[in-house]
Amino acid sequence: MANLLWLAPAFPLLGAVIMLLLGRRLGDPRSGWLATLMPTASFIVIVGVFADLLSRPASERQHVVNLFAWIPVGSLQVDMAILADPLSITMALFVTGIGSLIHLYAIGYMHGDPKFSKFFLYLNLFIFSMLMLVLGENLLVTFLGWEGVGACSYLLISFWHTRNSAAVAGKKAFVTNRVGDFGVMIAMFLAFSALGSLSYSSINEAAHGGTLAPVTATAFALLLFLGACGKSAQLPLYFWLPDAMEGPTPVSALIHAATMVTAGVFLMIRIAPVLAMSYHWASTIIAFVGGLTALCAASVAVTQNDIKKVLAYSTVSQLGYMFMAIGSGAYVAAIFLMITHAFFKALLFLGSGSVIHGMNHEQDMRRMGKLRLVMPITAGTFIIGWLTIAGVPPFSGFWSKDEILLYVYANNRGLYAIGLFTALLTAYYMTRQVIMVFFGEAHWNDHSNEHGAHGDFIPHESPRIMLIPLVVLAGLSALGGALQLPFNTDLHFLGRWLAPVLEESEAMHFGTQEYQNRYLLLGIAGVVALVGIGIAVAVYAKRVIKPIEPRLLEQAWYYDAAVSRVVSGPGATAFNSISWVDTHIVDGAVNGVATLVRNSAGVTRKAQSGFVRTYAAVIGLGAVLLIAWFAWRSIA
Amino acid sequence: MELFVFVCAAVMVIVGALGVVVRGNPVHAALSLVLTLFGIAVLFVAQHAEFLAAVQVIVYAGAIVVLFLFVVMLLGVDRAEDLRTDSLAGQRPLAVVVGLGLLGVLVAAIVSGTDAVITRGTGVNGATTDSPDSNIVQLARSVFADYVVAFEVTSVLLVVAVVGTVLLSRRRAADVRPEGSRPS
Amino acid sequence: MIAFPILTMLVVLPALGALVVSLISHSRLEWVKLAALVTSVATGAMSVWMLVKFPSGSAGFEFVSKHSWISQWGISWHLGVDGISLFLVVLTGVLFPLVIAGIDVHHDQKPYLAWLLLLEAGVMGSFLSLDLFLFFVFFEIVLVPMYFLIGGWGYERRVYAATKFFLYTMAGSAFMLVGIIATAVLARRDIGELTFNVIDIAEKANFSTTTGRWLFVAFAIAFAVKVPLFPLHTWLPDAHTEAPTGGSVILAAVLLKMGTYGLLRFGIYLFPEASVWARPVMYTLAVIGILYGAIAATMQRDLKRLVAYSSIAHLGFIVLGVFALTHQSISGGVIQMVNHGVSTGALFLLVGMIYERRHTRQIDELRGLQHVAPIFAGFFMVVMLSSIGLPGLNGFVGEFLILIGSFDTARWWVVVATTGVILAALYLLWAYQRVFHGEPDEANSSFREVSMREGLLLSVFVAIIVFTGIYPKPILDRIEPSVKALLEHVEQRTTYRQPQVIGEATK
Amino acid sequence: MIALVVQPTPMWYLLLSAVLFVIGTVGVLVRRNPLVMFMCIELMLNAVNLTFVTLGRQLNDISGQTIVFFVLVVAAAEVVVGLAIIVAIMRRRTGVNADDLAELKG
Amino acid sequence: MNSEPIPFVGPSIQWFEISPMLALLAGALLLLLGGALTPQWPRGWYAAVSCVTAGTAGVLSFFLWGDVVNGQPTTLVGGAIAFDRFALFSTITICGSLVLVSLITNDHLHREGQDAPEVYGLYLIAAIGGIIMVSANDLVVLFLGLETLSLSLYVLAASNRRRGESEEAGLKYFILGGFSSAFFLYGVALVFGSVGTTNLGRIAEVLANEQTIPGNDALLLVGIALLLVGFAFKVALVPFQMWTPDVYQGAPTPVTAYLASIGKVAALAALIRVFVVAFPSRMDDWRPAITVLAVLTLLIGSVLAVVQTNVKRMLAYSSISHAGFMLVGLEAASHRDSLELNTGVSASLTYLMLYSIIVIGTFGVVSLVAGVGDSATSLDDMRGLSKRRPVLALGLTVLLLAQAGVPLTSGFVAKFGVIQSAVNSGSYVLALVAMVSAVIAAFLYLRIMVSMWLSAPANESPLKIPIASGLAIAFAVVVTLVVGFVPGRLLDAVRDLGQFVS
Repeated sequence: MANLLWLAPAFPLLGAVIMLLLGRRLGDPRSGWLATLMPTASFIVIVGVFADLLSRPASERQHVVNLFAWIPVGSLQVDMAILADPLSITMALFVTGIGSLIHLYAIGYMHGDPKFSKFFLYLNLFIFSMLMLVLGENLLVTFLGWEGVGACSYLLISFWHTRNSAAVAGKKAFVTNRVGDFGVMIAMFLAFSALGSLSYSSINEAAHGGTLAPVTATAFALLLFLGACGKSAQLPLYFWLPDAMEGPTPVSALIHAATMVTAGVFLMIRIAPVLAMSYHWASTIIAFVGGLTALCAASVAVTQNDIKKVLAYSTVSQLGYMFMAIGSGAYVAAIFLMITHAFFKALLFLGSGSVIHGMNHEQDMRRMGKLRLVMPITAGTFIIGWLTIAGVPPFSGFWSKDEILLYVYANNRGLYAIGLFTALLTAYYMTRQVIMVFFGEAHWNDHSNEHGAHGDFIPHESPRIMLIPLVVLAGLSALGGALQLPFNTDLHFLGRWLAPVLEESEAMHFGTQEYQNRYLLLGIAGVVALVGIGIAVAVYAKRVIKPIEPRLLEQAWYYDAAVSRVVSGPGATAFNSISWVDTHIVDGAVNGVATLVRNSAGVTRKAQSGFVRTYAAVIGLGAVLLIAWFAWRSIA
Repeated sequence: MELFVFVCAAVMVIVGALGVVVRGNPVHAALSLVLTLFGIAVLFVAQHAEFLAAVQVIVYAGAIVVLFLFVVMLLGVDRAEDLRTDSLAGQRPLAVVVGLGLLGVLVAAIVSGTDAVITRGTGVNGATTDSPDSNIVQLARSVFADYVVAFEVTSVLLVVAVVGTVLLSRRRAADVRPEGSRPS
Repeated sequence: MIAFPILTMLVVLPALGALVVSLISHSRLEWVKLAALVTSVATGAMSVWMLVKFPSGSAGFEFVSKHSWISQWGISWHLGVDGISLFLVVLTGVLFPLVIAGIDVHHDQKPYLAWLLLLEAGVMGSFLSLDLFLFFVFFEIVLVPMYFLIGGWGYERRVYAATKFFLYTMAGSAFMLVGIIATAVLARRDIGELTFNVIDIAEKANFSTTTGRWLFVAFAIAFAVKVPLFPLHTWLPDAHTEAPTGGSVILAAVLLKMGTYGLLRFGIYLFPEASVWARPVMYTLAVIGILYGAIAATMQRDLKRLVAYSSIAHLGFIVLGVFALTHQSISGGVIQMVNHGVSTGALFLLVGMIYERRHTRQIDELRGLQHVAPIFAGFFMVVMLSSIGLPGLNGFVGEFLILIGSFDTARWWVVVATTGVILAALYLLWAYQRVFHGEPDEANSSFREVSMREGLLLSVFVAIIVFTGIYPKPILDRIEPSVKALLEHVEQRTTYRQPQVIGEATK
Repeated sequence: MIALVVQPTPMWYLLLSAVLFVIGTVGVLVRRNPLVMFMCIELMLNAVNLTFVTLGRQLNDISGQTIVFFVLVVAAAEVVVGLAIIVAIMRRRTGVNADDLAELKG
Repeated sequence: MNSEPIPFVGPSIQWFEISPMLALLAGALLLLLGGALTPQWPRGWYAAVSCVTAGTAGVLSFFLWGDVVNGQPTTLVGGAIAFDRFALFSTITICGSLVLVSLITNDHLHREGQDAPEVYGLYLIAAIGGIIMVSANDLVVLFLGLETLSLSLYVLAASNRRRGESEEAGLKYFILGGFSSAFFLYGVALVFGSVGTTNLGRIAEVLANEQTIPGNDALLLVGIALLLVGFAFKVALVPFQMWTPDVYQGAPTPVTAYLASIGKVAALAALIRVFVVAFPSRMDDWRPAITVLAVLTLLIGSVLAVVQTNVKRMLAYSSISHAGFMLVGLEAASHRDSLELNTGVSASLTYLMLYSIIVIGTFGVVSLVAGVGDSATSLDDMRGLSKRRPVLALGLTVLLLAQAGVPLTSGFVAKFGVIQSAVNSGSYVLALVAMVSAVIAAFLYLRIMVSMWLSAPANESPLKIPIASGLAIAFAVVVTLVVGFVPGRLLDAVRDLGQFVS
């Protein structure tokens, strides 16, 4: 079965090709259905492979499908090979699974859009790239997917490119990612020059076998982390993600919440052994970057009014959590959160999408409220998602977040504090959002004249096709915690499943003192969540406390502004000056030579006065000089 | 004795030459040229080149200068040219530089080199002074033996002179003649 | 060596075609077109056939044809193809028919086609010749048709651009001519006779260090102008911008490669020691070119100029790879020559189409083209992504090989050069956004979608782009042996050794 | 008296001719009337003639004189041609001098 | 008369060996006498006679060439005339050029309505002068040949009486020419004085057999300098070139062609012969001078050419820089090594030959464009030639590219040879300077091409090509291309031009 793994990426690719060739002919819903079929098919394939792997003993749960030699030159032998092991399969499972759901949802959401089929073309292409990314057997194949998803996200963010903001956001996303890719590429070069290979197996073996010098390992890990920062929107490269919300909501759900943005996390986990090999401060850096990102993003989310912006920042902060976990050696936990996050964040985005859809593309939460009455299912599922992300037991978010906090606690108390506070904020702003959208009183018609819907406009529930995914995802987010329950190691399903890949690198804590008082930590986490919710309720529902929404946070710490100021200010000046140099100095020199020739000619030709006596004089002069030279030779 | 001759002739030559250069009126210039030519002729005689002296006088003084004068008269360009100033800026200084420079190098070369001539000169051809033949006979031998080609070429040269003059002094009518029609 | 002198035909046929074209009377323009098309297609077909026949894995020169030409100077009509020149020849052979078929000029089609064919002959010759003199002849001959193509069918400042191109390149080759002669003359001592045969000189002659370096410099200047290498690049933007579309395509696709090819074939092959010695300079210039070209491109207002500057950046990569002297980097350089030819050629084609429709190349006069011409935009997008170096498209393969290969020999240069990848994304995407995104104003709303012919033309390019990106192995297999041989040649004659990968064992 | 003891050496003649030559050169440079410039050229030729004769005598070589003989012919021919040209021009524009003929320049 | 006169024995004259000159002389006399005694001949007959004569002379020298190649170089008529490959090659060049020039002259004279036997007569006589110069083995003979050539050229330059420029050119050329030949003659005198003979071979012997004492050489070297001045003037080397542009522009276009081809060949060949044959022992003294002159000539020639607006003037300057190239060959020959001497001399002479053919063709086109009155020679008059007469434009393009030294033209072969000889003798700098100047000069050819091809026609009137000129131009173009493609034969022929008689 595992040999058929190649079918998994093949299906979406096929779908993309079909879309490209006769997408228009297929037309509105049909192309959508076809497109939805593809990821579903690959999902089935993956499940098959999953079963196959399960059926094997843990040590042999690894299968490489070598498609063909991709770039073979001398000692560099890069194959187009994909790898089935617990990690990649886990990723592939939820990528395809959620992917299919979102495709389904999109059929409804994108209904009537002139570029309907093109949208699904991009989506399928994305699924393909994402699968290449997670299934890749070597860095280069992963990089192929890595860049592929980047391109797709670019295409999808700027899908409604006639909106200038969308176009700009797309470009921004791509270029920012490129900065990260710089790191990835250098990392690849480093790997090749150190190990002569790019395949994960040899890299990780080298890490285990100690043939990899710690310094190299550190450099390698940090370079990849730079790439991860780009893809997974971590400081300092996070600012593209909020803008990415310009894309259609399904895109935000699929790419900028569930799958693509977690690629960075995945990559770090892929090379976990190397990270383990490298100096300890490398991990610390990663952990702190994650922590800070989580904190900042959460703090910003507190003040946002755009329903999707809030979710975007929360995504950033959740990703920060994951990196915090990685930095603390909690790889399983990171994956755990990644999965649950995929569930609930997709849920939330789709929910918000449903809201937006129902509100005729209104995204400002201040014009919502009371929607639970008109769109009950959306509201219900959204609330589940809210509880999950807020970390309310027994929803999955609680367990995953808690496991991370456990490791972080063991790793570094300061980080733990940050983590807790972030959790508090998370609960707070999510509650705020839920209240503003679904409770309180309705502001649907406040100066709604700005956009089409005039008079007393009633939002409507979305079509069933959009609601089904919501329900499914709600279920998953509610129960996802079951994958890894902390009570005893038998319940660590995920952990055991991933063990073949990760156990050497995992920072084991069973039996340690922190592990002993894990229940205490559990309690704290739960309390913090509830506190956060409580405050929010007090502020936005009961209005007993005045909301604090400082401009600083609304503007996201002015970070984005500062960056663009630098780019358009000194950056542009520098570039301009260089191109000025090109035209005026480098090329100026060239034309200068020409002018020089002309001018010197102009001067010289003055002697060519036309007066025969001048000519005679010059001849005489020349004669004198010649004779003088010869006379001198005769004497010397 | 030869000294005396040399000095007189040299004076004639120099004076005449200067005259050519400084006398504004072409006619006077031509006459001073005659003076120089005579001086040269004298110097020829002083160096046992009697035949050349004769030719010098006849050809140059007799023919060439007369030709000059004839042209001057023909064209009526005997107006004196004003030599106090030179219309071309910097021409005079340039001339001085060239003149002095040339003089300098030539004199230097001659002074330092003449002895070499003596060391080298071991009468390649028949001797001039202590030869049985008279100057003219030796000349004839040389012309028709060693320099017969040159001699023939001079004849061509003269043809050129003639033809050239003919070509240049064609009736100007020929120039305005329309294409194709036959010349007069 | 096979009976049929295919290489000679590759050179002669286009020349004959040019002759025929120029002889057909003005009244029969369609015949003119036909004749041009036939000859170019035939040439292309032959080049492809040669590619098919080319024994993969052969390191030496194939299909060699050698006839004494000017025996007095030891000059012979000596053609041969190896892995390094193979794909450049094929590229030339394939590109010209496409250009002839795909792009029409509006006046004087006859001379235009004649010059174009003559150009093809010249380019073929310079890629094929194994005789220094012969190479120089073709190298120079190319200038004439290109001069007339730019000057005769170009845009506003065409005469300036054409003259600049001609003189600049000629100035470069002035040095090379002296270099070539000196090489032959000095090699005579070792070889015993005066010969311009590249192989003999490379194998038998051993120049003293200083001599070798001087000669190398003489060659390098000429090629640096042709490549073009910073700071000798300024003829390129003008020439590219003012040239007619077909001209720019050819210029970018094949003419520039004559420089990098020359560096490889004559610079490194003839003067290994000198090229090892010159590496730091070459690296630096190449890297400067990469960043500088990219930055300058970012700031261009003229779309065509932008593409031109991007060429400077791309060729910087190639030079870097060529001089990094590792298996991967040189192979990457060679394949990148082809890739750049395809993708930049396609870009110029697209820009030309834009100009055809809108009669402007100013970026700020173009808006929202994707809205009115999505297919056109799609083509542009693919080509652009390949030029950005997206994995899975051809641009990436070359760049990646170059960089990964150079990492050991030119580590920090590579690190800097890699930032060029970011910049590439910057300037191209920015331009794309400004030109294709947004709401089209009325001037642009009438923008015509690609016609059938244009579509076919572009699909060929896209096909090559995608194929090379996904499955470059067949190409690499043919390039590799020659590169290997070249590197062995270098290592035999110098103290330079290729870096050995430590981790080889673990693999 | 001195005249009888001191003999003029060839060098004297050579120097004299050199001076003559230089005078001729300067003349060409300073005179504007083509005829006179031409006379100055004749001066130069004569200077050369003198040199020839002197050197020929010095070398006991008659050919010195022979050459002068040819030079005379050359001079004559030159004069004829030269005067023809001058006449041709003067006919067209009377009293023109060398400086007036400067249409061709640059 | 104190004794018996010694019986006179004249030198033996090898009539057949000097037959080319005799043929030309005969032709000249036929033209002059016939022309003078009979009424105007029908159109083209004068030219025909001149062509036939020149052709005959050329053919004769071809026969002689065979003798020389098989035998040893000798001297004729008492050592006055050299009979070697060098002389014959130049003779052939001169005769060939003469044919071409006569052809283009024919049409020119008919346009001007000035068809006259004297012109052709002077052509032939001047050619005799040229041949004498290139084969003279004696300074005096050389001087007389030079005067013959020059005097004819003075007259020819002034011969178009309709154009004031023509007369001005004539006068300038005449005065400066006389001036410079005075210098030359002085040089002859000093050399004669310091060596005791004017025969090149003997000079070489004398100088070779005695080691030089410092200071002793003064007269000799100054003599050489003065000779160089005279030659430099005739060849138009900077700074003795100043007459060239004016005369080239002023003279009737065919005469300009004559100046640029035969005039240059004669002067430069003579220069090479004199210096290489007579003064090899003083190479170290005159090589630097030659180098400096070459550099100046190359650079100033091409630089000044760039800014001109009159085509004839442009070509004048370009001919100057070409002269520089030829000097590079001489410089290469001035290194003590027979091989280099050979290659250098051969290169220069080959260059001369190929250049003369190219330049005659070029001026042929120019004179056609110049039209009646020989006046339309400005750059603007060339505009749109490609429209008026594409064939002509194409031909001119080929010739210009050849002058620019583009491969597959004879011009490239010529340049290549010269540069090769320079590199052979290790004068890389000079080679580089030459190439650079070639690049600068290329700009001017491009300018002409631009106005021919890329600018709108000044006047649309289609240009008709007369047969004679057409022939000449076609021949020039064909030779340019053929030599460019297969120079082998030529290179075989010129291999040993450096084997002088001595």
